[in-house]
Amino acid sequence: MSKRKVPCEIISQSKISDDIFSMVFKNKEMAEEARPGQFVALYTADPSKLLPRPISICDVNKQKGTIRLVYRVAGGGTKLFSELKSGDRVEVMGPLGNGYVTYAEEPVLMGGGIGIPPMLYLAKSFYERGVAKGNINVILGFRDKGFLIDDFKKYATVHITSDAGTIGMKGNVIDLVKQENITGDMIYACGPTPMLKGVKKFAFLEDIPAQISLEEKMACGIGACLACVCKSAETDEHFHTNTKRVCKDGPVFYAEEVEL
Amino acid sequence: MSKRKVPCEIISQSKISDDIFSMVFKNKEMAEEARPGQFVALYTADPSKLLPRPISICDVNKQKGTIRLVYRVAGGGTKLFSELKSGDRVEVMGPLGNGYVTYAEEPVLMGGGIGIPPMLYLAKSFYERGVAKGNINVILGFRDKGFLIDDFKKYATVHITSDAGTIGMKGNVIDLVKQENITGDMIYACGPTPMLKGVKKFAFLEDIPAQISLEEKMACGIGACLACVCKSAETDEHFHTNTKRVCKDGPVFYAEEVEL
Amino acid sequence: MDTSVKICGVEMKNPVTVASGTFGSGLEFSEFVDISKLGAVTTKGVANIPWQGNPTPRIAETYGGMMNAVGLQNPGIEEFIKTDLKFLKDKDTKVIVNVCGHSVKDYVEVVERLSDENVDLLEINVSCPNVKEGGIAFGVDPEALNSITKEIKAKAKQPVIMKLSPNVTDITEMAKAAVDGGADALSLINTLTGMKIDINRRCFAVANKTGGVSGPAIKPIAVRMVYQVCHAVDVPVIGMGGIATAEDAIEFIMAGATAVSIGTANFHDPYVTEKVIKGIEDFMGKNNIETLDEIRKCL
Amino acid sequence: MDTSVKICGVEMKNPVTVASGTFGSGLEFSEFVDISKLGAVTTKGVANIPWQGNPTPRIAETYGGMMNAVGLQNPGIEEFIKTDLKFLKDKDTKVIVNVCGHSVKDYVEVVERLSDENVDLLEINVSCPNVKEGGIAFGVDPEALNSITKEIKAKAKQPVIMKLSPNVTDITEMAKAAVDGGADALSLINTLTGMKIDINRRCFAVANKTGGVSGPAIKPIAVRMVYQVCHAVDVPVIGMGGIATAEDAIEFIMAGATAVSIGTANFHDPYVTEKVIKGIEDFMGKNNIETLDEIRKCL
Ligand SMILES: Cc1cc2nc3c(=O)[nH]c(=O)nc-3n(C[C@H](O)[C@H](O)[C@H](O)COP(=O)(O)OP(=O)(O)OC[C@H]3O[C@@H](n4cnc5c(N)ncnc54)[C@H](O)[C@@H]3O)c2cc1C
Ligand SMILES: Cc1cc2nc3c(=O)[nH]c(=O)nc-3n(C[C@H](O)[C@H](O)[C@H](O)COP(=O)(O)OP(=O)(O)OC[C@H]3O[C@@H](n4cnc5c(N)ncnc54)[C@H](O)[C@@H]3O)c2cc1C
Ligand SMILES: Cc1cc2nc3c(=O)[nH]c(=O)nc-3n(C[C@H](O)[C@H](O)[C@H](O)COP(=O)(O)O)c2cc1C
Ligand SMILES: Cc1cc2nc3c(=O)[nH]c(=O)nc-3n(C[C@H](O)[C@H](O)[C@H](O)COP(=O)(O)O)c2cc1C
Ligand code: FES
Ligand code: FES
Repeated sequence: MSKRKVPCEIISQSKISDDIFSMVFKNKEMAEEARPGQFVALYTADPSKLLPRPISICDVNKQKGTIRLVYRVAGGGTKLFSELKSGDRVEVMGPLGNGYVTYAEEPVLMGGGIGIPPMLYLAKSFYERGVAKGNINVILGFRDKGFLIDDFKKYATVHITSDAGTIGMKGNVIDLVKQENITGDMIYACGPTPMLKGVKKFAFLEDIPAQISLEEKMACGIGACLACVCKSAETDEHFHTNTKRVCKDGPVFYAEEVEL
Repeated sequence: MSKRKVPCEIISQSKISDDIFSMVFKNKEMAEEARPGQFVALYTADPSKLLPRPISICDVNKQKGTIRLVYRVAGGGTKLFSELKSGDRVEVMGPLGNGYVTYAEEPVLMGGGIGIPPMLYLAKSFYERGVAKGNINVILGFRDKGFLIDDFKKYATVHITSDAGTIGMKGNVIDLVKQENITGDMIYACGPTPMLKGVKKFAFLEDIPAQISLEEKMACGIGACLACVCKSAETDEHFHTNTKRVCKDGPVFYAEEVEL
Repeated sequence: MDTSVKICGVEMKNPVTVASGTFGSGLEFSEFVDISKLGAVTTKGVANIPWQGNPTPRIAETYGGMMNAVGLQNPGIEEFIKTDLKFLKDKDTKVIVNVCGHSVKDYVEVVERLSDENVDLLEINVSCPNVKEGGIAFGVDPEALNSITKEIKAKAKQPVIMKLSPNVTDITEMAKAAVDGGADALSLINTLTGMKIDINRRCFAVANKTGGVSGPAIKPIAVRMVYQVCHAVDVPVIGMGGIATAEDAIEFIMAGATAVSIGTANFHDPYVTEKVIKGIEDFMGKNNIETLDEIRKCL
Repeated sequence: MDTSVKICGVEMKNPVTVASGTFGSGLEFSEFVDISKLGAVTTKGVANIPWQGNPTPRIAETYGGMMNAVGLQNPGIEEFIKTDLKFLKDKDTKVIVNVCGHSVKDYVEVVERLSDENVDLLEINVSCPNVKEGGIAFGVDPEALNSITKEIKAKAKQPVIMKLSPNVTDITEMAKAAVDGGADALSLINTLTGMKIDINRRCFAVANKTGGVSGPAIKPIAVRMVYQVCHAVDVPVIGMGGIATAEDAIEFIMAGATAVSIGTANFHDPYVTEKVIKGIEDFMGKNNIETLDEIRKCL
């Protein structure tokens, strides 16, 4: 597989919640290759903003050759993306990073906040492989308002929590997993660091393997600049340091591989 | 009159010759105020390019409240302007500078290259004031291909030269004026510095007053930064130096006011 | 909410002034903004006698900024008092006069001449290009800076702000030298020396060969130096270098600046000063900040 | 047309290399560009032993550029030889190894270890942040620079390029110190020290507080320094700082550079090196330039 960075046509763009947008762009090769947990790097059209914005792949339609992203307007770059309309073009590099390892038969997916989108393609991939909906548990943790919930219901058993209790159970994803006694043979998680810390601890105590997806500021996005490292539990065999590159070695790691 | 910088809607954009574009934008107040010889400052949408691009007013439609610009793609900024389409917006500040003093009854207008566009609004203003077409002589000097010629023919007697001889007389505007024995009570000129030097000398020898329009790199466009000065023949009464600001004291000067 | 700040006893109604040389004395920009809304107006550099400035082109655009070699063209102090200070007299804003010179004597002459004028603060530009005596040394040699500061302080009736050049290895050394010399406040940064070549014409983009780089492109360097200086000396600092938004201004204040100047951004948007003032108020409102002291030097 | 250039007897097929630390050793970028098309690959900095680097965030975007405080994370020279040099061995390009250290001894160890390896040139990074012995002094103190250059030259088998820091008052003084110490060539500029504050979180944007600013925003400063150095000393110079287009590269060559490095631009466009090489050829073709000597230092 050779990498690419190319202008891609935007097929659709819509606002799905406060500050949260869903964008679909077309690129046959990327769609073909994309695996759950991977991400793409988007470039703005503003020449004063040089660095790529990493965004997880939320969904893929291999037939149509399209990729869906769901992202929060967090700053100037995502603001610009949200203003693009269908027919416009956006520069995309990808797919990047390693995705989730998906051999589980009873997966437990946990997404928090803007860590929720990548869980969708993951849930779908289990479902399409034939895992029963009842065996795919998805726990979504929102701040207050929900999004993507109906999309998840197509593939999985969905459980909802929110910080404010405005939707689903009041509390966080771990609270819910405990309360509802949800279990499985692999945990998959993406969300803010405090949540991932909770997941790591829970997985350790319950003795369930967990794969978690990390975030870090990136410059190259492909493993060359060492901007985006996280602390690894063991010494990296090449770098001889306790670091791993989120963009290249991750963004998905086994929970025990990394320190949070 | 208070100044303004506002986004203006583009009414039309078209390519009228190699690398030369004609753009019409709408702004009632600017159109109302604009006088021949004045210019506007255009800002690109590219945040890495901060400075305004000064472009002369080529024509004005006071009824419709529109201003026409004709410009050459000279670099990155004008390239971006040329890509704008009707309906798009462009930030414009203006009108700026002092225009031509237009009391002449037998004006001789000389435009060279991309100095031609401002002559159009000037010719029109004489024509609309009632000066006979036969008394408005316009000499246009092109490199090779002509543009705007038909526009000028509506208001004036048009004479054409080109460096290559591909259109009109081979030679420059002064060659033509001499050969055709064109005379008048005021010369109005805009074009490259070598041409303006020729005009100044010719005007001096023929003892005809001349108003010439100068170009200089600008930062503020409104007289505050002293980027755009030209050498003045006499000491400026405020600056106590031999300089005048092209953006504020010009761009039009009497030939004897400035050194070229 | 109170946006006012104090520099050497002079109260500015808000922390926003303009960077010398980018705003004239406000006359031209007063067609766009109400200059009485500014915390202060900082005038273009003025010398004891008129200066011709450099040949053109004097400016060039650079990526995210610009380069200038205006060369401090100015009408001299007498005309400046007659015209510029007269224009500012009835404006409800403070007046900071930026002073330049070829020699210590030149600076002192201007400073003395301003003793009885309506001037609140003096800003001494010691990073002039083309200076004769002492040369650029004033701005990059701590000893020269220390001694010129002393000489100016000995004559100045108004508080003295020394404006520092960023073209130095250690900005804190310069800051200390100025403060040891008696500087009441510091302002920084002036422009970074740069060059641009027109590869098609094979010539320098500005006639002076080199010019000073300013604008958003240099902001991180300015923030770093303001932070370093504010943590090294104990006088008020006016921060500048690439400020174009209220967020930028607040970044300088958090780095330790008491007030901020807006320069190059005026060329991109003549309304920018008012927008920044408004934006600072909005930020304070949204974050329940009563006075800027609460966030100054907060990290 | 001949785009080749010579640095200390080493012929590069074209003047384009990459800036240390932005390209790894080429492995990752080889999925985008054919690295055999580069005049040379300049590797990331390598020390005698593995370095952990700085905590994250290590980078932040700035207007028209970026700031980094990676802290020279590297696997140490042994692993570097095993992996990076092995990868480069069969590539049809020259290899410039960037060397960093905490002390003179560290540098010398690396340089000696590389004696018999497939390395064409050594580039010595003397502007490391967080250096123990000598500190940042290597990069900003002419005497320290002179003496470390001598010590490295005494042991180096390959020609030595000293890489200069731009955070100095007088870059020519540094250049002369390095050349007096025996430097065979110079490269510049390294990053300008900057700072960015996240005003909403009230924290520094990079964990290290300060970082090095790079990218198009700093180009005018880099061009100025390259011009000054090329007119002050008589060794080949590799110019860098914000190069993103062929026009930028040619600007550095006209300023006097023999070769150029592309850094930050790789992050914006992983294909940029090939585009610049192609663009230089186009420019030479259009302007009937036979060799780059014709335009080098042409003004
Ligand atoms: C592997 C990965 C996957 C991600 N997936 C998603 C997703 O699916 N949906 C979503 O909304 N967000 C996602 N993010 C976060 C997203 O990258 C940032 O919100 C985005 O880069 C912000 O850009 P901005 O220009 O709007 O903000 P600004 O703050 O203006 O950005 C300035 C710079 O900081 C970087 N940056 C800012 N925030 C982050 C962050 N949280 N992580 C990494 N870099 C950051 C930007 O890329 C840019 O270089 C992901 C991040 C990573 C690392
Ligand atoms: C009073 C005045 C009126 C003008 N009227 C016209 C006109 O009607 N039609 C037309 O085609 N051109 C006109 N010009 C020239 C026009 O301003 C430049 O061609 C344009 O600014 C180039 O911008 P760019 O971004 O394409 O080029 P770049 O070279 O990329 O511009 C870089 C910087 O240099 C400045 N610059 C470049 N060339 C010139 C120039 N010749 N004069 C002033 N600044 C320049 C730009 O404004 C910008 O700040 C006029 C110039 C002046 C001063
Ligand atoms: C066109 C121009 C003229 C300037 N003239 C002066 C001056 O007369 N005196 C001075 O101390 N600084 C002068 N400066 C420097 C600015 O005051 C300011 O220090 C610098 O531009 C950085 O701020 P900015 O990035 O906001 O422009 C000038 C800057 C520009 C761009
Ligand atoms: C992420 C990053 C890492 C860098 N690492 C090194 C390094 O290891 N050694 C070094 O000498 N310079 C290093 N530099 C500096 C670059 O080599 C170069 O001098 C500087 O970035 C200016 O060039 P640019 O503007 O093209 O990036 C690094 C720069 C960046 C952006
Ligand atoms: S972003 Fe460059 S190594 Fe990950
Ligand atoms: S451009 Fe500022 S004075 Fe003319």
